[in-house]
Amino acid sequence: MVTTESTVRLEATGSGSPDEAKGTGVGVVGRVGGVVLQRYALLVALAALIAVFSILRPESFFSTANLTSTLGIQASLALLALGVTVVLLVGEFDLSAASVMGMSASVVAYLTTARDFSVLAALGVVLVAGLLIGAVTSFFVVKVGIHSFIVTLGMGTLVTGAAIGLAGTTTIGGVPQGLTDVFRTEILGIEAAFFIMLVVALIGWILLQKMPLGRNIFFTGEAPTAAALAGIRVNALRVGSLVTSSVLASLAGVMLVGQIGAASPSIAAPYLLPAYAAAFLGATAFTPGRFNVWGTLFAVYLLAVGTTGFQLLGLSSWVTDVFNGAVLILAVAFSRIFGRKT
Amino acid sequence: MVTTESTVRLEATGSGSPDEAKGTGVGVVGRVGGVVLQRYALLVALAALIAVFSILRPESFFSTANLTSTLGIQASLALLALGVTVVLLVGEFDLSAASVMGMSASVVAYLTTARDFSVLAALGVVLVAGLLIGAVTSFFVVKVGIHSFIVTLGMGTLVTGAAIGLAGTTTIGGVPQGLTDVFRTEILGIEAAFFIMLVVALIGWILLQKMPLGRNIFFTGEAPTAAALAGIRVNALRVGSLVTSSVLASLAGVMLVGQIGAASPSIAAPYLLPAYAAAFLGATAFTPGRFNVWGTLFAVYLLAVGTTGFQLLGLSSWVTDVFNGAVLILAVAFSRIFGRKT
Amino acid sequence: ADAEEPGGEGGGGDASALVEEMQGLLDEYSGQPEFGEPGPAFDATQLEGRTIALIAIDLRVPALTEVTDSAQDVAEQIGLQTTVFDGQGNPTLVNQGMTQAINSGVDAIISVGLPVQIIADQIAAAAEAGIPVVDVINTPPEAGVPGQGSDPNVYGNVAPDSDLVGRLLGATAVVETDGAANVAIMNTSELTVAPVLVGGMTEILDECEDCEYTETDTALVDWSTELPGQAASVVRSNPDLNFMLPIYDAMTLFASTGVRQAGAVDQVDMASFNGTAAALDLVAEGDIAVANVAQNNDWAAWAAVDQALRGMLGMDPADPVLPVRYVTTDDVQDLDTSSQMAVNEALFGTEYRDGYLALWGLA
Amino acid sequence: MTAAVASPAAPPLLVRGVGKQFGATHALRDVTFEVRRGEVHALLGHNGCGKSTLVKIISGFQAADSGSITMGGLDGAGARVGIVHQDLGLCRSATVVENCGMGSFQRRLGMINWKQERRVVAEILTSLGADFGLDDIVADLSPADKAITAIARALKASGGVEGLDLLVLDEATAALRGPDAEKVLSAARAVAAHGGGVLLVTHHMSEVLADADRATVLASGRVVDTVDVAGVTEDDLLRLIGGGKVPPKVGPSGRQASIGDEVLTVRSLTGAAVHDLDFAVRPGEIVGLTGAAGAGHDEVPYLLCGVTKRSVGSIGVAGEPYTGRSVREAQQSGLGVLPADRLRQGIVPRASVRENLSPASRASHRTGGVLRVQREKAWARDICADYAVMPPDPELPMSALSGGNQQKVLFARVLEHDPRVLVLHEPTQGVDENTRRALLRRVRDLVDEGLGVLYVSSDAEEVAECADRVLVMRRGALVGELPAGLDHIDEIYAACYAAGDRNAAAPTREENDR
Ligand SMILES: Nc1ncnc2c1ncn2[C@@H]1O[C@H](COP(=O)(O)OP(=O)(O)OP(=O)(O)O)[C@@H](O)[C@H]1O
Ligand SMILES: Nc1ncnc2c1ncn2[C@@H]1O[C@H](COP(=O)(O)OP(=O)(O)OP(=O)(O)O)[C@@H](O)[C@H]1O
Ligand SMILES: [Mg+2]
Ligand SMILES: [Mg+2]
Repeated sequence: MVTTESTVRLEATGSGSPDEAKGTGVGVVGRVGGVVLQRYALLVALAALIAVFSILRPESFFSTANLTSTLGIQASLALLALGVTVVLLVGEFDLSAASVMGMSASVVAYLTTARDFSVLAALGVVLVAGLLIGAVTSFFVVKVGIHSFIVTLGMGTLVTGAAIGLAGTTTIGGVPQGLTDVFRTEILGIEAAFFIMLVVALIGWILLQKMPLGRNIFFTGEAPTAAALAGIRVNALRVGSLVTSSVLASLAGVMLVGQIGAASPSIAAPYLLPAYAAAFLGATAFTPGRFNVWGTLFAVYLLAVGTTGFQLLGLSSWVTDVFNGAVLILAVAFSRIFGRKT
Repeated sequence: MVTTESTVRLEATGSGSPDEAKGTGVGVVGRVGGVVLQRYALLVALAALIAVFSILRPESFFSTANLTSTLGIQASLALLALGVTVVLLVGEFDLSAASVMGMSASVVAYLTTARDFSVLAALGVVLVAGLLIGAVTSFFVVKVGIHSFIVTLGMGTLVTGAAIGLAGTTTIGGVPQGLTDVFRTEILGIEAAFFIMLVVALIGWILLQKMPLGRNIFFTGEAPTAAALAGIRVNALRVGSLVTSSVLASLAGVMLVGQIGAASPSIAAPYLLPAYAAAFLGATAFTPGRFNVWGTLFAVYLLAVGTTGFQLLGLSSWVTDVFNGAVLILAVAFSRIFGRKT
Repeated sequence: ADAEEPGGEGGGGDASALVEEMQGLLDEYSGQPEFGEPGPAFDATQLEGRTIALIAIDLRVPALTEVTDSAQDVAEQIGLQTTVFDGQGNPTLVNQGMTQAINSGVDAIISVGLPVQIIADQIAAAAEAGIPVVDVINTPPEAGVPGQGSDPNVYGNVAPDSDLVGRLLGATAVVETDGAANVAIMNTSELTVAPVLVGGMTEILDECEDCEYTETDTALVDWSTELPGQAASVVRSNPDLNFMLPIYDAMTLFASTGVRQAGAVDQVDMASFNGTAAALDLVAEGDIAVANVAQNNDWAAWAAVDQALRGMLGMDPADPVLPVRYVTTDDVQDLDTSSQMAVNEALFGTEYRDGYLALWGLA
Repeated sequence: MTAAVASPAAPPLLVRGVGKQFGATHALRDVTFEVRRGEVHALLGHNGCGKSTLVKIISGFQAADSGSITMGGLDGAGARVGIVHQDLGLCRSATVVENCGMGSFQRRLGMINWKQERRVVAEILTSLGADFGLDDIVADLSPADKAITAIARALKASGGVEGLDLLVLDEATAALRGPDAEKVLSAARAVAAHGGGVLLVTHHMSEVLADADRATVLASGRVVDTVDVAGVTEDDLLRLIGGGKVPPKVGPSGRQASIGDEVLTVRSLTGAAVHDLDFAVRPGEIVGLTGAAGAGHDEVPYLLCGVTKRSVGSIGVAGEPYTGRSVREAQQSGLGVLPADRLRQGIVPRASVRENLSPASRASHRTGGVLRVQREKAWARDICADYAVMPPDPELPMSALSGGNQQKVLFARVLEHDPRVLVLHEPTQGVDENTRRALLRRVRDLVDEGLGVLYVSSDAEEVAECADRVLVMRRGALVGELPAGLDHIDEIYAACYAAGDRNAAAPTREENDR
């Protein structure tokens, strides 16, 4: 059946009473202002956060070193978040992304150290693994017709288990310099990982926002039946998006082990929720209401700057947690309130 | 806008080609058989698993002690999963449930030990806290109109942070016997916690499956616009479901600390995914295609029996992971394939 | 079990002799540890105003919070500044914290529980920048080698002797079962100290002829969900089981729940490591948990600051080994377990603080 | 808005000075009229004139900005009102009986009284002449059965035909014609006969002329006039609706189809509810395809474009063999399809009108694979003006348009991509009569230039009116080819509903499962 509706929607299913949501009082000027504000809210928030922390901690926060290192260090999370953005756009979830990332990182570390694989061979193995995982997932999601939430939940457990079976639970260090150099070499003072991620983002931007493909994926996510009847190959796009997410997660794992120089299968678990947070937060900017590449990217750095800033202020970590949670909700809320259209 | 469609759907958005989903070859008998098989697949699977492990480990697995202790041990997870079932039914997600559970467990431990609160007073505090958290979440979801996925993601971080701020990170033990007795006292050899959970499940079953309320929640999740047009108070139901989930999570936390006798704010984090796994797996049984109380409950125990069985076989934990992941996917897949209608 | 290379004496084979020997080992660590100077004295006043960066893998881990908080207090007390960075369990954040500390030119870094593999490069960079890095309660200590058992570029290490802890726990099982221990070791192999700790246990249990042991492995994140069921299963699949050794206290809390639910309170005892208040409560009850090897995270903090001070002064690192104390139900009967600090002070006294201050020329 | 309980003598519905604004759009302005007891009152107007908005205000789903709505109960108690909303408002994944209970479950000890529910629903369904089961999933029902389910729900919620004060039908017959529509309309007449009032929103003037007593016409949110139906003709009504201008009817071309190669050749097409279908469409002709509910004609478009897999048969487009595996392939070979179910198969609600006009699979505004958005915007503005889409802003989300305007956008989408042969499936449902004529005019012009059209509809009259020849299907097979024209409508109906065959042609459950 191509009958059921999309699963991932940005808006809640019915926001307030129908009347309230209309913002009847806002004139055209106010609305245009609101839309612009919404569109670039993330940029403004990022600038504001940087300014605030720079004033509060001029010596440590606003150092070039700090900024450039942040750019590099968040690159693998950004890569994961980009993959997540693609599946969200097509109306699915991928909860196995972080497991795939951890699998990939630890298997690369294991193969290059304990098994004398060349860096390239190890890379090939994990990217193919990522591809296969994505393919199996999409078989169950697209062919069998199970909700992606549950398939990827199971797949995540399975993949982590398999990675532990192969590479063990311990953190494996000492990966070859050939691998680390790729990601750590500095260009203009910024780690190469950042530029690699940027290239992926650029390709993603062109494919998703400049080419018809992106609109097809969006239509598939929003109204699969209508999309299918408009001649869009919805199933191919759903498979493609799930596989892309998996491969990007795998690449993110390679980047992580390249940057950190060590990995264990569970190393990437803490990245899952931030990646989703970034994708959802990013959907409030640039093309509000839709998951988009630049939005995700800026959101990754916005959240990173927030976290680092709070750390540098020396606040207890629980305060940071409370702030991070509140900021996430409020950022999305403001963007939504400002951007409300008829 | 009350216009957008539901967010949580059991089926993937378009499963295979329309023809394949029709099973034109299957006669009426075959179909009825399939439906019955699907309806009770979970029970059959549970019986099969118990049989297999009983044969493999007759002395240890099929002991009354094993069965009764499993019933008690899983009670708090079951409670959490019941709350999750309610939000899924109304078409939302609650990712903060495990955080609320951990908050509740640790705050009860903290208040009854460090602050000399009576058990009842502490219980009151955390249940009210659960209620408030649910209320704030639903404000952002229902009033402001943000996707519940992102609101509860932020809320989870916030709640854990706040719990750490109050109770600290340390595992607090030595909770009053008055508390532990409530849940640990054995009735017919089974811990009271199980029966408390069972009472909640029964109430849930009556409300959700016997009373109009449950249908209304289901309609709200499946077709919010239609439901609203039919005069169902969709927003009230969405608020109610989100609050219920939060309060049940809080209750699950109380049960957890009562059973274990100690708690820390992060104690419940690992329960989140199993709770969702159970709800989705449970939706394949009894009233296939709909999240339902008994399905969730049986799924909790099915997954537990699997894990216990593997532990008794002495397999490495990664093998258990791989099996659990695969079983989850395959169980849902089989149920879907058998249950295919029209 | 093969008693190929027994601990000290020739190793008779008589169970009671072994029990006695083990009791001796336990007795040796039963008293309140005395402060022994870990290295030569020096004048810390010259370091006033310097900055120590404390970077923790995850401040949601209580032990790590305790170390961090205490180290902050100690540093403040002697006129040093501190910055704290919480990695929140996220390797990227940890890297960022290290990099930031190095970039902002702190004078020393105390790494609280960071897996050294994932910060190997930052440790090297710090060493290059002349910033001493101290590793605390993460890696089994080894005196006299670069890095003292931790990463070679680490300046100094501070941790309990994990092998000793393992042997003490193994000895507990032997003694409590009169030399006929049937033990389930509950491991979490991903933790850095786990192999050494478990190695210590098995070393002792291998010595004991009538002893047997099996091992389970549970991931850190699964402790709360899996350990109760795991413990219940282990008890049930082995009716002869009479002892359990979860490697950390936090595991004991969950495992004991499982034992209780399996109705094996009278059958199985357990002992573990850390000396946390919640676990000592269980030991005081005595029906399941019967003994504990306690460590003092406040002491660890003092020792870590001591290492950092030495590092800043360009001295040799001090002795990396932290003392532990063996306690049983009798020892903790009247213990005030309302706070971890109260437990620490009751078991370890406060003399070590004066000792360090004296060592630093401040008292 | 105030809702008051009126005295027994009060009319079932009194609308006084109701106004409603959405942003800059005035959906309703000072609307005043009443529905009397015992009358069927038609509410007419062009697409987007505010009919559904008024219905939503009557139902309490939306609040009016100004004015009042009063509903009078017969016995002085609250009025008993049944409402069928446009697009029916059903929960597709639930069963018929569940849907009928939505909002009005009978309880026993607080629990749903299923026995009672089933009895009441079964009774109502029987009285409506329904022949489907209580436990059928709504998604599996035919459009007609869905509409009947929606009406059954409205009747059930208000306690059945007797004692109903007001029944509101918002285009409940949009997807129905002939006997199917008749079932709905007879239910409406029954309500009026029992002393209730009926507010009938429809674009089908024949229904108004046959069944309504009075009609209120809206234009751009204002009441133009309320007239007695007895004294007016179809053209009078259309003039009121269209503000004076009434496009002429579009009939058969009357001339022989141009001699040319067939643009669509179908041989022994078999699959789903269809078997062994042979026919051809030549350039310059509109071929009508009709049948009763469940006759299989409405499965044909899906078989042609590859959404439903065929088991046997061949399709040729413009002489080229075409495998019929995907909609995309259909498009590439020049076969355009306008799907029937606008809401689920047509529009993408949250995407803009421009994006809906130009699903990327056919986006023509690109250079080297990259979309040229500025060009696309200008193009979309032109189209909106050309097709009189209201409001004419292509950047609005599709969901902000009224149903009829959404249909115009879909129409534009399929026509503007230069098909060689066009399959129109219920193409004008929900479109107002004047716009319908304009759209059909456009189709006819394209046909005159050489386009071939297959016009599939359950509405035999519509097919008879505008096609050049009519194919009739019954029980999955072609039963005849008839000349077009309303003069032949009786023959066409006879072919559709062969004597004694009405029940044999029971709808198959499969047919709408997509
Ligand atoms: N109860 C405890 N007492 C002391 N230290 C602990 C305790 N629990 C965890 N730790 C330490 O806290 C750190 C947190 O564990 P985590 O899983 O986050 O890191 P890891 O990647 O497992 O570390 P490693 O690679 O050293 O095993 C570990 O380094 C561990 O040594
Ligand atoms: N929620 C909304 N937001 C913005 N505009 C709306 C909304 N609902 C309706 N409108 C606008 O109000 C006007 C009236 O719409 P309505 O649906 O009442 O028309 P209608 O008469 O029912 O048309 P149709 O015959 O096509 O069904 C239209 O211009 C429509 O675009
Ligand atoms: Mg680890
Ligand atoms: Mg309408």
